[in-house]
Amino acid sequence: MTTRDLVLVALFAAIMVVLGLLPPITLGFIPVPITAQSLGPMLAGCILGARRGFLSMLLFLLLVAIGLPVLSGGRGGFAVLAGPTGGYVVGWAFGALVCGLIAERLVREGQNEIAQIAAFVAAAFIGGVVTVYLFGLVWLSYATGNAFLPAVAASAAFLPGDLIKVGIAALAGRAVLAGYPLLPQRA
Amino acid sequence: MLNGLDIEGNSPLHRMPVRGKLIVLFTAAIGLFFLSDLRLLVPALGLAAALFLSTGIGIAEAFRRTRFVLFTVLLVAAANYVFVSPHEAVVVFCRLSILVLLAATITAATGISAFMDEIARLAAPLERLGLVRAADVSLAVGLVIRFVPEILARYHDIADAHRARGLPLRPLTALVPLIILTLKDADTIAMAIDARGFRRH
Amino acid sequence: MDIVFSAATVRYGGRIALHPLDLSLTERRIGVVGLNGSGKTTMARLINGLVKPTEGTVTVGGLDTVKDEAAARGRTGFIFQNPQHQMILPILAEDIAFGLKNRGLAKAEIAERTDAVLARFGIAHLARRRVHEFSGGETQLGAIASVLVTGPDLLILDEPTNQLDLKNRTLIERTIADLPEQVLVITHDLALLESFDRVLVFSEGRLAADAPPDEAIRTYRKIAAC
Amino acid sequence: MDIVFSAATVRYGGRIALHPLDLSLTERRIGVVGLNGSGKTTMARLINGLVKPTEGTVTVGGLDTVKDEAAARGRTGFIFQNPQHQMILPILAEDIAFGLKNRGLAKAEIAERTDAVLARFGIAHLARRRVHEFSGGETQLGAIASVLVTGPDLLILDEPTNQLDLKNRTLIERTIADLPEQVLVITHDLALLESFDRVLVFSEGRLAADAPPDEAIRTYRKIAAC
Ligand SMILES: Nc1ncnc2c1ncn2[C@@H]1O[C@H](COP(=O)(O)OP(=O)(O)OP(=O)(O)O)[C@@H](O)[C@H]1O
Ligand SMILES: Nc1ncnc2c1ncn2[C@@H]1O[C@H](COP(=O)(O)OP(=O)(O)OP(=O)(O)O)[C@@H](O)[C@H]1O
Ligand SMILES: O=C(O)CCCC[C@@H]1SC[C@@H]2NC(=O)N[C@@H]21
Ligand SMILES: [Mg+2]
Ligand SMILES: [Mg+2]
Repeated sequence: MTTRDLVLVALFAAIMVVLGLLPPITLGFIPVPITAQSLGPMLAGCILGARRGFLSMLLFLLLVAIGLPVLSGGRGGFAVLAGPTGGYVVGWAFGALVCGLIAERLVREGQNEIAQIAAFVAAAFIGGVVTVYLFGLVWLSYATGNAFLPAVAASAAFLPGDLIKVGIAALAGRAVLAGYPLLPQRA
Repeated sequence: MLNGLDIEGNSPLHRMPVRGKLIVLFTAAIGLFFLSDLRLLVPALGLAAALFLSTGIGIAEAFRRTRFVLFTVLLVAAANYVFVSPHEAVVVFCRLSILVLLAATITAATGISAFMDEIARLAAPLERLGLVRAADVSLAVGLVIRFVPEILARYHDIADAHRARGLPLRPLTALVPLIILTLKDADTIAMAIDARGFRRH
Repeated sequence: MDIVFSAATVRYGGRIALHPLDLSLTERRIGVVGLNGSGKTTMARLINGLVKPTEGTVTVGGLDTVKDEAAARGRTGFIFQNPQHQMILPILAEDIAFGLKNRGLAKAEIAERTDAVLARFGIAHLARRRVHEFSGGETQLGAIASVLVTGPDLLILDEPTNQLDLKNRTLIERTIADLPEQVLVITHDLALLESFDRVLVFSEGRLAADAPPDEAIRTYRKIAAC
Repeated sequence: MDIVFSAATVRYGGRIALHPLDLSLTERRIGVVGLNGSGKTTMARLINGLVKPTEGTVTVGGLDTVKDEAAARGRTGFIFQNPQHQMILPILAEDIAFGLKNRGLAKAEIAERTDAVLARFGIAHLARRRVHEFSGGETQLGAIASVLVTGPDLLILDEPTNQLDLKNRTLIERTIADLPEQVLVITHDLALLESFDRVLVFSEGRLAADAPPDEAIRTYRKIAAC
């Protein structure tokens, strides 16, 4: 890993910390808040690509684990990872990985703007939403002893917000690609 | 919160080894999870506040550092008040506030380099397995702590740039320049790390 | 345009950065010098309302920078000490157009004005380039273009020749000399001020001198020698 | 220490930033001037291996900056064009100590050396302060301390007086004059070079002059006037 990679990984972990300064919105019917932080893995995947994006979220997980209050609402520590939302937090790392893998394969620097944005939307949705929900819901149903289905239905409440985040990540991904390209590209 | 800024001092908390402090925090985090008796939680909250102040931080600075998080804790408590019960609201408030105060206490009583040494020690077994370089992990953690205020400072620069040109500040039009400016800073910092030989190759 | 400070004071936290300042500026070419941290940037930011006076008032062309904030700001353009931080969009032409788009201009007019300002500063070839790859001189010119395109009456430049070589420095010097707009320049580059109408010297948050260039620069040298 | 360039060439992407350079530097005080983008920073970065020659070689005290990268880098210290970004940790004393820790020194020795370097530059009072709150002059001094503490034989300064007032500029000038180490300074501040042993002038990626200060500055002025 080059020093530049190391620094970029740290930067996106720091971006997660900053996103965590925005207060979460708690919902009554599911013990999982709406949080700006789920934008982080999408940004990391779209801008840094799979490897560095994944590592940046792992680094963030480490910060959570050593008890720094870096999750929204000033939470942190192993208790959160073991709690009902732990699956989502771990899912962020794999979400960034999947998002990056897709973006690296679909996005080309020479493409027109619309095609780039569409590719980033696909990457951010499959990585940042589908993958994250998968990890999150499996752990949530296990941890809370709920049946799987009600949790799936309840998580529809996150969709509007997360779709907006997909849009933001895609626009940011394409703007950074134009202004300061970093995304590795694979055939 | 994560200014990474310890308060200079020599209180018992400052002298306590980092590992000990982290163990206390983990234990508290797990223990509080099972605790919902207000006769214990309320005094514990008082104790946490006292510990925080014992770092010599001063009331004003203590409030400045925690007010934002405490506000969100209040929001979480309010939601519990509405959706669950007043009792649960107070419990949640105490539980989260204690954790916030303990975490803030550790931040205030522990220098970044002490943190990084400890992380390097924790990562050493992984290094022996060839998975990561321990020194890189601790450097990365130090960098995160360095970047948070840097990102906030860049955000202020961008907000100023918008205002100076009479443009409305929209989250998206702020986000992109924010990322690009911090990426540029990151590149310079990467070069500085190499120039100063911070990583052994 | 009249810039009037009436007992304008600035505190950051508790510390005072600018002691009560009374001043009326009408000249076309105004210079500001002083040691690092003496309050120059703070004073300039008061003029376009980026900093609000803790006490007192500042008016620009009769408009109060607090009460008529938006209108007052529309009349001043500001080039930051580090202009890289003031480019908002990554491509120069997009950045220039962005300022106009928000004023509700039609597409055709935006394009026309963007082209005109790029031509005016001889940087049409930079239009589609990434601003973060620009050299120091290119960044300065790009920032000036992106600010002047919106038609302010007063331009404030905070240390515009900092990282520039002799050639780009001369270019900026000439550009400033040729601007029809009123200009206020903060600088450590004393030669830049020689042809100015009026030079203010700041020291520890106070106005230490207010005179023609020669005399002001003499005072500044004395302060710096302590 | 001998710095030797042998047909060293640098390309970024396809564009050439430094044409094949042959040069041997042994003087104690070396200056570098040239227009923006003429390759000064690139040339300096070759010396401590931050930039690798696309063709040719660079050696420092006999060590190749590519093959013996770490060893060669250990002998040169570099102060960036914007030193604020080279402070890696937020507290000055921690930043200085961190550079030593990675060299595997014992705790007591780290503390001792940190204190000594802070005292050497008269900035012991800044030890526990946050580096991003430093003024321009303080940042420069802090950066110099954090680099010299590791004991390099050669110090490279990239435009060290950029944002400084007359007073801080003089302070840095004196600090440089008093350093026992070999020094290479890139600058647009021509007065800084007057007492130097040798001055290199770059133009469009080539060495345009290599002479004592007076003559070099004359050449530079001619290039800048075109
Ligand atoms: N946002 C801020 N918060 C706190 N203090 C500030 C802030 N901005 C400036 N200061 C302080 O106010 C004083 C004046 O700062 P200012 O930037 O106006 O100085 P300046 O004359 O422009 O200096 P320089 O030549 O270094 O640019 C300094 O002591 C500075 O540290
Ligand atoms: N990382 C890079 N990628 C691409 N081009 C670069 C890079 N770094 C420098 N360049 C280009 O190489 C040329 C030489 O740059 P360099 O930074 O060496 O100039 P300089 O003489 O230090 O200029 P200044 O006085 O503005 O600091 C310039 O045209 C610059 O745009
Ligand atoms: O802070 C935590 O404890 C983790 C919260 C996880 C929230 C999940 S992430 C995907 C989905 N989108 C949201 O806005 N919230 C949930
Ligand atoms: Mg200033
Ligand atoms: Mg340079």
